[in-house]
Amino acid sequence: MAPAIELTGITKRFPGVVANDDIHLEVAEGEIHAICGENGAGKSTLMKILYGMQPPDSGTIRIQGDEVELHSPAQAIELGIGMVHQHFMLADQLTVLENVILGAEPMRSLGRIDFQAGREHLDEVGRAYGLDINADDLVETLEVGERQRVEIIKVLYRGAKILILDEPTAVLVPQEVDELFRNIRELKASGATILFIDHKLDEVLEIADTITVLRQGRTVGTVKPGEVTAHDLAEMMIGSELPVPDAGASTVTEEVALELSGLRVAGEGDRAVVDDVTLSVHRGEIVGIAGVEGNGQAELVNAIIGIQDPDQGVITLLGRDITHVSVRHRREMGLGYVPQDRHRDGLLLGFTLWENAALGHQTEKPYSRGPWLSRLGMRGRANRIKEDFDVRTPNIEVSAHALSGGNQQKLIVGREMVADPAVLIANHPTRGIDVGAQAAVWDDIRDARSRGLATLLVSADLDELIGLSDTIVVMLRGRLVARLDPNDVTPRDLGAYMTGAALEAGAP
Amino acid sequence: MRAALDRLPSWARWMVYAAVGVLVLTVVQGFDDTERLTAVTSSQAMLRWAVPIMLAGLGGLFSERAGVVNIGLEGMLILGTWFGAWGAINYGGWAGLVIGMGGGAIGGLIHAIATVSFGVDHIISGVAINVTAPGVARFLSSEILTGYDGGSITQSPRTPGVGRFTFPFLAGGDLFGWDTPDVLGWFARKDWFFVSDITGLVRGLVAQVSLATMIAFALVPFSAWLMWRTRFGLRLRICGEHPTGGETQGINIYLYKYFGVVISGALAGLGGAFIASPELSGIYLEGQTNGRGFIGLAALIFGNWRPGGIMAGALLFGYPFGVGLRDLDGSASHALLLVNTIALLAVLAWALNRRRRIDAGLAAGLGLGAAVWYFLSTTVPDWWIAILPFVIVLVVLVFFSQRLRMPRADGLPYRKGEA
Amino acid sequence: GDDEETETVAEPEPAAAEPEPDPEPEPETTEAPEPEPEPETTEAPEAPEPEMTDISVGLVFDIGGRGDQSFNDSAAAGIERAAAELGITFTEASPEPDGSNRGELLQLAADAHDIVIGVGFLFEGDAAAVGAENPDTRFGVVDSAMLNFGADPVAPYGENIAGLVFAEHEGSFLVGAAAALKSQTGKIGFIGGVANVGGLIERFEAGFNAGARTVNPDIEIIGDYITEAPDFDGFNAPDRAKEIALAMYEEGADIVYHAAGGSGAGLFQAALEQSEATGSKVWAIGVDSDQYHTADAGVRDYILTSMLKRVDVSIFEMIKSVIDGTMQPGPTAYDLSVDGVGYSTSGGFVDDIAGELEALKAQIVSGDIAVPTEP
Amino acid sequence: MTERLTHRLMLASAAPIAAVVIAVVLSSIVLLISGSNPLAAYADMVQHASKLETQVDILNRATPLYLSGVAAAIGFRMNLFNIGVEGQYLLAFIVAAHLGAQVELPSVLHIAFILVVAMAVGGMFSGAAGVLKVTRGVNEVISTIMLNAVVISGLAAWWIVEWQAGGEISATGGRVGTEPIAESGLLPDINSWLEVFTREVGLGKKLTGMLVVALVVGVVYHVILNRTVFGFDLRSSGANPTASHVGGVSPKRMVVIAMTLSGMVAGLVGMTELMDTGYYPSNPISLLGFTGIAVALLGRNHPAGVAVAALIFGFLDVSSGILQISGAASREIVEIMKGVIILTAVIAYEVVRRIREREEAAAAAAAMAASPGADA
Ligand SMILES: Nc1ncnc2c1ncn2[C@@H]1O[C@H](COP(=O)(O)OP(=O)(O)OP(=O)(O)O)[C@@H](O)[C@H]1O
Ligand SMILES: Nc1ncnc2c1ncn2[C@@H]1O[C@H](COP(=O)(O)OP(=O)(O)OP(=O)(O)O)[C@@H](O)[C@H]1O
Ligand SMILES: [Mg+2]
Ligand SMILES: [Mg+2]
Repeated sequence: MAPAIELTGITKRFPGVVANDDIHLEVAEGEIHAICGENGAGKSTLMKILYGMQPPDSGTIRIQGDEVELHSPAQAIELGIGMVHQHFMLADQLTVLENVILGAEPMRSLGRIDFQAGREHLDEVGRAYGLDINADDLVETLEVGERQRVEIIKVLYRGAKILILDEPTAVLVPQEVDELFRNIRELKASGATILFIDHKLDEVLEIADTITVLRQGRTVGTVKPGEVTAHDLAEMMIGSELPVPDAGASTVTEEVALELSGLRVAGEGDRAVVDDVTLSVHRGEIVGIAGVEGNGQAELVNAIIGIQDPDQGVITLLGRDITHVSVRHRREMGLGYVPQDRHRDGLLLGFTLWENAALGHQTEKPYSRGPWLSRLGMRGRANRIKEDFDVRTPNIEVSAHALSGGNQQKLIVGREMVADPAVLIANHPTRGIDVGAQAAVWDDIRDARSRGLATLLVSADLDELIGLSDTIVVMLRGRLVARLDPNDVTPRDLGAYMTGAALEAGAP
Repeated sequence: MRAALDRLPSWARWMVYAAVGVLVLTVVQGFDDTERLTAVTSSQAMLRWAVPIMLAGLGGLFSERAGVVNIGLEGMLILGTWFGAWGAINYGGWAGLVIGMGGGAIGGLIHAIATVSFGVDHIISGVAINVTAPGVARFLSSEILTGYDGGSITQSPRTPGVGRFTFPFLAGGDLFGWDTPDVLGWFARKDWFFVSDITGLVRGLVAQVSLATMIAFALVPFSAWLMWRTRFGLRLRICGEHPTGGETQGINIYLYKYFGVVISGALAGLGGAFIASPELSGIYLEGQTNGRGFIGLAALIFGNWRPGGIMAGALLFGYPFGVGLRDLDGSASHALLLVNTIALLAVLAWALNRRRRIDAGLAAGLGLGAAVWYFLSTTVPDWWIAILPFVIVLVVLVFFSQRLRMPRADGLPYRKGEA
Repeated sequence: GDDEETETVAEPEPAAAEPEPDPEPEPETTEAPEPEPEPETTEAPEAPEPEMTDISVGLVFDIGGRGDQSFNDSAAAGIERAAAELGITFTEASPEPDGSNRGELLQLAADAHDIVIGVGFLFEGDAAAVGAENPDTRFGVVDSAMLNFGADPVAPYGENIAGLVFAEHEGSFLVGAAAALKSQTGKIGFIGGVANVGGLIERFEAGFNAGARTVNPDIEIIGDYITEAPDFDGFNAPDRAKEIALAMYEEGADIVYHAAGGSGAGLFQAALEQSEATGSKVWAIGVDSDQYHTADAGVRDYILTSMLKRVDVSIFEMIKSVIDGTMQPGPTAYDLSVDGVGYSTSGGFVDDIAGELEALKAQIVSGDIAVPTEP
Repeated sequence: MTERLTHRLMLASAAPIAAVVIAVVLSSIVLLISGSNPLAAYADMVQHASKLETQVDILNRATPLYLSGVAAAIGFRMNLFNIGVEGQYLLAFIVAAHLGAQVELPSVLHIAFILVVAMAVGGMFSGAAGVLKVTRGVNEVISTIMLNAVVISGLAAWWIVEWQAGGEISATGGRVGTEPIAESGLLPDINSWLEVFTREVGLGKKLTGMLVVALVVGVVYHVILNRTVFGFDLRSSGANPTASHVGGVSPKRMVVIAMTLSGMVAGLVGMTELMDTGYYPSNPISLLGFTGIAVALLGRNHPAGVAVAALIFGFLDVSSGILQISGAASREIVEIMKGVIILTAVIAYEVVRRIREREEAAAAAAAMAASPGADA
């Protein structure tokens, strides 16, 4: 029998990068085929090519043995290929049903959509695969896990036989991952072929029938999970050992740098999204906050950095009440911030690197003197950040969007670190960046910690949390529900706390 | 009462609100000894003046629902007036409307090419169209209209219009040659408090209505139907909400954006043709759009990117426009001050009910101002009526802007394959 | 305190006649900027006969330009007549829509022509300035006295600058009288284009009202303006004129007079629609040109008469006076006595009252009736 | 390095040059279709513009357009669309004219007083739209459109009647408008400055002193924007309000400030006319606000770019006169050229921007590849 998918000699260049370089890939009918590779290895690009979103520069695609040329996702869908993207592709202001049927609308006369038929079919699909979702909810009201389900239903709705899942576990907690894996196995049982992208190796080993590893756009090899260890895979991926976050010896001091007491932040309709949070971070300490996304971490961070007003409670920075102090003032007092979404919160993409290097510190020396900017100072600092934090760029005159994500992140971390803050809020500091950059960021945080930096680390990467933190607190529905010692907690335990399972079970 | 209202379908709820509004108008006009506020002719004038604004707003709707901000509506309206007049003069009233749409659609197409294909900033492209359209219209006039008897570089000969229609029974229109009874007219002539007023107003909406007006108003539910019931509408909306999401589901986003923007131009063009039709001007005259494209944009935002809202916004502009022009002795304009006061009192009640202190304060202040002015004067200056529609919309937006939601991806650049 | 001005306008001589021939900046020829030396001889050719002269005229319309079917078209008619009868050549221009380059156009026209005429009082300031710079060119400005009221005593802006002013109130008086005489309902209307433009449009209203009241003291007159300065849309808004006119007709007015430029088309349309809708005929009165002829054929039958403002005559006469060497600096008034204003009889709708109108006209000319200029 | 510089310069100038070339080609086609000789028309335009007196006209025309363009540009830099420059300058114009006529001051103070009043009025009126935006969420496009109407059909119409009492009113000769400002309040022309470099300016043309003010505004705009912390705040907040907010810049504050500054510059637009005539007429030069938006866009909100755009518009406007007088072409061609230039310019800018972005990305990636391995 012909393989479900056969890619030969796929090459794809972007300005300055070869994202895919002569890639060969064979996926057998009915298998779960995992694709691993570090950030920027070209996984998504390859999948987009297979899905018709981007034309390859060269190479051929065979589906069920037939050579095809894909110019649009519509063609791929026609061939029974469905893709769940790395980022949610859902319109918030539309209903689940509208999102799902889009592009495959059941029709009545006069171009009308047969919503009833769509709803029935959606429910049917949901029941068949155990994906429970209300068709008429607005997507904006859904939680992350539910959105993920909608994405999968979208694909199944069109009867896709070949499913591409691009890092579906990135935003899920372990329990949700289990749920997802159950779904995937069911899909496989019903005859679907699944391409599964992930770089969490234990997950890959758990679910995959076959694993293909990409590195810098090239296929490194194809292996069976039984034949390799996570260690082997890691080596294949990056050519050396996978770095692990490790805090090293404790440097925690007695001196409190950041203190929150009784903090409450109201969300829509006066509901508390951050509820009575009391927490202190000492100099030299890294406090990790674990939690499923949407449990108030974002609002907590916003309140600390000053872009959202708490309606109760006090925030103290280095002994001074900053609850109602402006963002700028807080920053001048020594509050550093690495945002989770660097494009939205961290950078001015169209601006030069040296302008970006000053963002958030433009009132401080050497970036400015009084009301005047100092271009010399800005450029000097930017060059220093470039050197010290290994930002790979031809020069500091290019605009920020020319950099890869990892380098952008290094720039941001560097910018915050050179300002020598007393407290750093690191919000998912390594999200979506490659291993090299990840290791560099970890090193930077550790170094600063040893110099007395107090860090509040919010992360979805549980290994990162456990590896870096001196203390971990778990946030659930706006409250801090547990305080754990990273030395004796596993990601799985942590997941249980995050979902509330551990609390219900009456665990410690 | 509140619960009862909430149980009604939204169209019925709006009917109730409208009836309450008419009741207020009826009561208030008594104080100023005028009948203009609820005259049949007032509602007819309101319709006439609302149509181009509404069409421009609907045009904006199609464009912005497809994610393209259309500040070029004014220019498309101008093209519509020229082509509409030219078409009507040469081929008759109906052709005028169609050709006017075509003229506007050309403007839309240019906007689409610039914004969708070339990724030009939407505002910039729109402004460019606004700058270019008058020049093109003038050039065409100098090349073509000057050759017509009665035409010139700035104006055309008189344009023919399309027919009118009177609804049978409601307003006594013909039904297959049978002269039906004029039910609303009968009530309206009775001089019964409120009943006659509301029937009069409603009769104005159904008697001697231009077919073009009827088409324009039919476009409101049609747009809503198209937008929320059809495949075309769903695909159009995804362009404004999450185009890359649509792309991944096999939708040709560029194509639908083009559709949206070209339809937008066509609707604005229809609005322009309407202005040049005998319903309003009866000729093409340079400068006659008078900024209605921008007002349409205001109606679009006011209407929260929904057809019904746009219609409400257009009527809210159209009513004071029409009544103000017809108000020869200024009595109605003066009475409108009291209407404004009452409306602000209603806002005050709403704000107090919701415990919105700032809104309440604002409403009280503005209401008090209007009341003081009303009671200390007997007439209002002409300029006040000229700006009243704008003031009303501004005030409404001051209170209700926060509840507006524009399409998520409206105005954002989109390029295929960059997901 | 406009009374004195009114007089200034009505009598062609007074202030204008006495001023001493003083401050003429002697052609102390600077250097470059004059392109062709304009020989004095060209301007005062001895032959007043309609021979081919080589006089050229630059006619600068106001915004909108030729083709408004009233004011500007009347000016165009004048220049064409001058071309036909006096053999002059001419070019035309009109300013940017924002009105920014009137002065430049006058200057350009002065560079190329012997006579420059600005159509509209908005040219007043620029014509005074450009006129002073081009003493060898003759300037005429329609609707402005071209008197420097800032000077003491009041004097023309220059020997080479003429103002062509009209007694619109007198013409309006006659159409007002016609309206009152013809009205069946005892109610008539007036629509002004833009209020507060220095009282210009108000003069039409004043004359119209006075004329109507003179023949029928009980007449009811509804007056309204479309916009107020600085919103000049009122001259360009047939839709609004139509709405106002319809309201007036519905109020019972059966004759409506407009002084609203391009917006007048809306009035005619309203007259047509109202007549057709109600079956009883209502009338419109045109302005400036004989709109029976300039307006669309379809509405012709509703134009009772038009207040004629003979811009064409004034322009023709002005050019002729230059050729004759008799040009008067300062204002030349075109009033009833010289048929500078009047009413049209096209269509024959006012033939039955021609006698009364002519009698009124005679009284105005003789001074028995003084027509006010302010409503 | 020089090679890179020339390359950058070429890229930077490619767009405007392409725009002008395309506009000329398209206009030529239109002219040919309408039976005129494009070469003759262009020759007339260029020849006319080469005269000193015409150049004065162009500068006089460009000055208010430049101010209006800068006013719009300040908004654009903050992603704000101040469509209300039109209303703001007319309001500032009438108020400054009125108050300026009420005071007697030594010349320098008098002029300063008038300019300050104009800026204050424009700034407050525009700032109000900013306040409505940040406190009530009213879209500034809508609010400024509404406020335009309020000014033009409302306040100005009201005040011109109230305030013209001091001036003479007559349709046939007297002044129409506000009471004239005393000589001491009028900015003298700067012909003598020009004449240092050229010859005497003839035909009574006066180069407006507001040109100096406009230049100062341009320089201040550039310096504030590019050389001060505040300018950095403004630009960053416009480019990415959330990142900028996180970086300590309050977006709401910036909106109000930017709208106010925009309005202050807008307030100066009408001063070119006021400083020349000394009063607010019933027909002030209008539409400058709307044209300013186009000028800002063509000039890419850059102080020098806006100046070039204003000069292009000034040149085209002034050309409309000579085309009519010489009869070489209909003046509508000028309007068409304006539109085409803007459309082609924005498209060309976009194309160039993409090319530049791609080149930068390629360079950055090359730097990545050049450095030793991606793995740390
Ligand atoms: N549209 C694009 N334009 C330019 N470069 C691109 C584009 N898409 C991807 N790239 C580049 O191609 C390379 C491969 O990217 P790709 O997204 O395929 O990586 P990936 O393996 O999916 O990484 P991740 O784990 O971060 O999702 C990266 O260097 C990326 O910057
Ligand atoms: N000629 C131009 N046309 C359009 N945009 C320009 C032009 N020159 C610069 N810009 C843009 O305007 C912004 C500000 O430019 P500016 O020239 O003020 O900065 P700069 O080059 O850093 O300053 P300086 O020239 O003083 O060193 C930049 O984003 C730039 O891309
Ligand atoms: Mg990826
Ligand atoms: Mg009125």
